[in-house]
Amino acid sequence: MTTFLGNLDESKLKKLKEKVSLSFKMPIDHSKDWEKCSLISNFFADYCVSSFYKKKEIKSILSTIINELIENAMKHSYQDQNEINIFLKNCEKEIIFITENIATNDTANNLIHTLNQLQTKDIESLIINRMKNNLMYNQEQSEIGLLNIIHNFKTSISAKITPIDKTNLNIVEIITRLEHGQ
Amino acid sequence: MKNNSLNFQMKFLPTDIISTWKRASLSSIFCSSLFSNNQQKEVFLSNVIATVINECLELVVKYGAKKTENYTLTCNKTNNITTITLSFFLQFQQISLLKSYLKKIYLIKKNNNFESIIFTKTFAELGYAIYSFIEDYNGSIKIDYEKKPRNVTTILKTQITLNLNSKDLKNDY
Amino acid sequence: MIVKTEDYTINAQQLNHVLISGKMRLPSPLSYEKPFSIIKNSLEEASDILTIDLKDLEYLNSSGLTSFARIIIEARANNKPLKIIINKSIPWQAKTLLSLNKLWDQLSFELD
Amino acid sequence: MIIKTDDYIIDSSILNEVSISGSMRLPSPLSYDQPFSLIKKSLENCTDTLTVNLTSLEYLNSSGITSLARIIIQARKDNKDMKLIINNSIPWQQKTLLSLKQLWEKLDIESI
Repeated sequence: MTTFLGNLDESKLKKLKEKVSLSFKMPIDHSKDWEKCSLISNFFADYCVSSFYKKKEIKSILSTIINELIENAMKHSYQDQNEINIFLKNCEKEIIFITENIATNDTANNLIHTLNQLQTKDIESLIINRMKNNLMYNQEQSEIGLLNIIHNFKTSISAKITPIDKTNLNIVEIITRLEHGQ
Repeated sequence: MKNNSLNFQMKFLPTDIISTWKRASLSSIFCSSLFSNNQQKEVFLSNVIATVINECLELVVKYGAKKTENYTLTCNKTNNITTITLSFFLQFQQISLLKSYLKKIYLIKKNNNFESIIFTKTFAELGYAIYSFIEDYNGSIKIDYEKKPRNVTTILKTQITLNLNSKDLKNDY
Repeated sequence: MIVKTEDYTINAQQLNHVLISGKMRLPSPLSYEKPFSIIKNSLEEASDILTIDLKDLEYLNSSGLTSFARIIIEARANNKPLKIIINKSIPWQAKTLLSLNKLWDQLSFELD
Repeated sequence: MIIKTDDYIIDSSILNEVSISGSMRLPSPLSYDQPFSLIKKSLENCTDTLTVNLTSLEYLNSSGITSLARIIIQARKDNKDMKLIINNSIPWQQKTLLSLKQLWEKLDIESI
């Protein structure tokens, strides 16, 4: 069954993806193509800000957000199906990013857990706790990427998780919306 | 050789590029940087790619018929062959014009006389781009379109496929 | 005279010398007319071979190349000698610019 | 010591001072161990407050922030004074780095 988290429904999501301002799709190998993350996020940011007035600041914010989203998608991609699809929709008052990747059930459940935590807890203390735990248990991943962008840039995040028949894999879509003043 | 392959697809709205012309150049440089990132030695290829993709984007923005539909640009590189596919909408009369123009340029290439294309009216700047692509980089160009047109103004989904062989891309100066 | 934008610079302050640097990718051959009028002026005023230095020009689109070719044809018509300095480590320059000598065999090149 | 790559520079050649500049987006906190060992060394060797200057650090991803947080926790444990200089025109620095104070209230942050 498809899981929806956050406040964006199916029809809205479909409409968003039909006509995107920009989208980019590529198989990305975690170990080999890491630098491409930064390259792609800077490009999306540049593309987006060329129509803005306060370019420098917005570029920095957008690049930071997209980079975390792509890193997140890349780290949580199932190794044999590592294509990542990134969508950008430039609306009048908000910028919407959607990242799409294939993930295992475990990974998808982790995401659901994180997003559910957001509803109830103070995000800042969640981040600080994760930082502390990270050192204590010497975790390999930082696990604060999504939390950080929600907390720092007043973005809202929703997600759609669609199981792929007869596998333990899912299509994970993360929808990030950022309001802007211009 | 998996290490040497690269494929990606980009979707965009031509209107977004019209409103901010720089986006064509920006996108081409981004695409080319994906190439150079893959292999240090491929600086030459990446510069050619930036040049070619920029021309593709400029073309669709200037002549593309449905500005509010998503256009796509696909790049596929396996070993030496790089294929760039551009999918967009064009009026049938422009497709025919482009096709006959292409034939003319192949002829000009044979006769080694390209002065005439510098001053043509339609697709003026494109002449040089195509000439350079087939002459300087030994590339090949194919134009396909779907379904039969009813009349000259029918808008058709069009595909331009560009092929480059990096063996032909040696910088010999 | 000197034209300077965020993307490119055209500098013709020196007699018999024009320098174009940066990236030039304007929308059409027409849109090159204004910035390239500086080259045309220099060509008219040249007292000797006019040198056009392109070695710091990273990109020029086909609209620009077309406009540039038109200037070369004009120089040929007026019999004004031209020399183009190109950067052999920039692939499109080495490939495409060198083929401009098909327009005029007296066009000279310097490879930097 | 100085580490210099295409993307970033970490310079700890001055006593009690480290500066990080450029763009750092390494794959995991683990991959920051090596470059950030310079900060750790400087922390061990410092004779006064260690100043970490981030004003020219354009980007740092969440893995990098996590690694920086680890160092701050380390400094707290060893009771070594630390000061971050951050750039108030780089949004993520303002947002993210200021909240690192929650890890250690004695962490000094100067925003310029």
